[in-house]
Amino acid sequence: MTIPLVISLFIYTVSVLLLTYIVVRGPTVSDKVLSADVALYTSSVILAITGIIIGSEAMAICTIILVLWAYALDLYFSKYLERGELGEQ
Amino acid sequence: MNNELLDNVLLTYVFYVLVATIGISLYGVIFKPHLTKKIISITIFSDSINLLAIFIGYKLYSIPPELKGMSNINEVLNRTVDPLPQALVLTAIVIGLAVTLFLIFISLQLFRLHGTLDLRKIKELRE
Amino acid sequence: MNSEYVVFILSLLVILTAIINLIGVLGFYRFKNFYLRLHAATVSTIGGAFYPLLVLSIIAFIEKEHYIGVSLLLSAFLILLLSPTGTHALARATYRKRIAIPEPLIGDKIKEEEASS
Amino acid sequence: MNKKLIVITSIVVFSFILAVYTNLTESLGPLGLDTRFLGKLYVYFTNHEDLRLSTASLEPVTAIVWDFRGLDTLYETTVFAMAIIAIYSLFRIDSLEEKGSLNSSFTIIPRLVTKILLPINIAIASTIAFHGSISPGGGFQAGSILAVVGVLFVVIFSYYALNAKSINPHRTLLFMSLGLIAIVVVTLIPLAFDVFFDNAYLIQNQPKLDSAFGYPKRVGGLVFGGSIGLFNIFEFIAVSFGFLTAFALLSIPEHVFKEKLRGEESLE
Repeated sequence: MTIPLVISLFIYTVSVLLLTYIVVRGPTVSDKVLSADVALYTSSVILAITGIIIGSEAMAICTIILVLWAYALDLYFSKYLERGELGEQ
Repeated sequence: MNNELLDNVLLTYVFYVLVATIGISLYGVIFKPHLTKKIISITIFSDSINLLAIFIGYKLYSIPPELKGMSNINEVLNRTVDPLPQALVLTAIVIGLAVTLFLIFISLQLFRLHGTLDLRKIKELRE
Repeated sequence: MNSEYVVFILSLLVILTAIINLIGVLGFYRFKNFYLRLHAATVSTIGGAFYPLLVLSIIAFIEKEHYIGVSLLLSAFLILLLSPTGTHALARATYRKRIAIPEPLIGDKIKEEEASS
Repeated sequence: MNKKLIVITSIVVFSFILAVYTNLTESLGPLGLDTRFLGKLYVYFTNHEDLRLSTASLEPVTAIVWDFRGLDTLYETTVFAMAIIAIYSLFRIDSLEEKGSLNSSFTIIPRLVTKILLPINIAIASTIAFHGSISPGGGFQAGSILAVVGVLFVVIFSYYALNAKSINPHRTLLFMSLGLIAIVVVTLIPLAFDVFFDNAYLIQNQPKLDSAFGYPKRVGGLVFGGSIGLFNIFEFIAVSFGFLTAFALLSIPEHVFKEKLRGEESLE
């Protein structure tokens, strides 16, 4: 069970590194936010695989937190683009 | 190179990379003129320090300090990591968060007062 | 049936989803503009993050770690719910601020709505 | 060649050479080979078979934070509360009540999904808070999850909508203080028992052999964790309302502050 999970852990790490390059460079600012979003979802999968391998419950909870904050990042950025401020209508 | 020596080299490599990260973030805190970049550097600095503290408690081929899945307590005691640095870091993360929050609000107020966060321009404005 | 073989086959499926995720990430480099990259992001999140979390939660249930299994199932459900919504809001804001130009444009519903209202 | 790339590459290569060198000459000592005695002691007493000697929590990190180091997280949460109070005094405004409509710039999809998400989010946060006695940092994690609710509500609707639900920084600061006071009260109840009965210890879950009073370690076969369970629940309340205060202050519209700052300048 462990060996295929470790292999998939490596593949996921490679894709997070590739996404980090887009986050730094990305042509437009929307691309940066989109790739940061995908990187957060992917790293939640990395946390889940690590939690399964070492049997830790705290890591499984952290996946939920990462997903929620990725969604908050999306909404915050699109509100900032449209209105220029957080609290306005 | 046998397996244990390779693991030790990788562990020590992480240690030196952390030291280098701390140096780079200190450079950012001191020399970058923009306040937001200073705050980002402080965040990276505190996170690297926390990781270094976790790293001190780490032991090669170890398990989390729980009884779950183990037969008796002696097996856990032989293979566990040190739980004390983890508890200290749990405290340090929250205090770092409080400091970051306070710095962000102060810089927001400064932005509303002066219209910029560049320290060189703020210095010109004050004169 | 022995449960170890089931877990092994399920963890092979996780490798498959990891490859799907990598293909989606390569799409970020290959596609030309933002609206086309949304497709790559969908491949990466649904194929590369929703399905492995589902498979991993099944593995956790087989190994009788119920707390991990429930929390992974919950986060898989949240990804299924939240990822398309966030991408929708992001794409709409990007279009209305004209940050990226939609290159192969067939129809434009947003412009029609704004013209009618 | 790019100058930054050269610097980063040289740092990576140099630290790798340094790592190989220190391991071949063994000049850094035995790194990562042994656990300290104090750490082993903590793990031993956390998992002790005798219930009077073990801590109530099954997790050593939680036991250290709340018991062995003497209410460490209370002081840490107090530092967080001090930061929130400092922000509150920095952003002081007399009348924060501004009525507004529930209009939103978003389409129906994010509004509906966020409305579905809010009860799920509160359920997740309270689950983690009640589970906090056997997972490290339970109360703080739960508070930071519940803070997402505040952010999403402000972003989807507006600050005025938050006011229409009668949530403003004055009230959230009050609830944060109540949470902190509740932690102190939970600590002081055994001391009050000590006045009337024998030998009640101030921090209940530390190793103790003879005491007349203690919080229950197990409720109906489930691990409750003595005072740690109560502490985590009240810390959850304090941290989540602290975050809500910060986000509510952050989302006050900018023109309010601009008018206020300009008014002060004209007075001087």
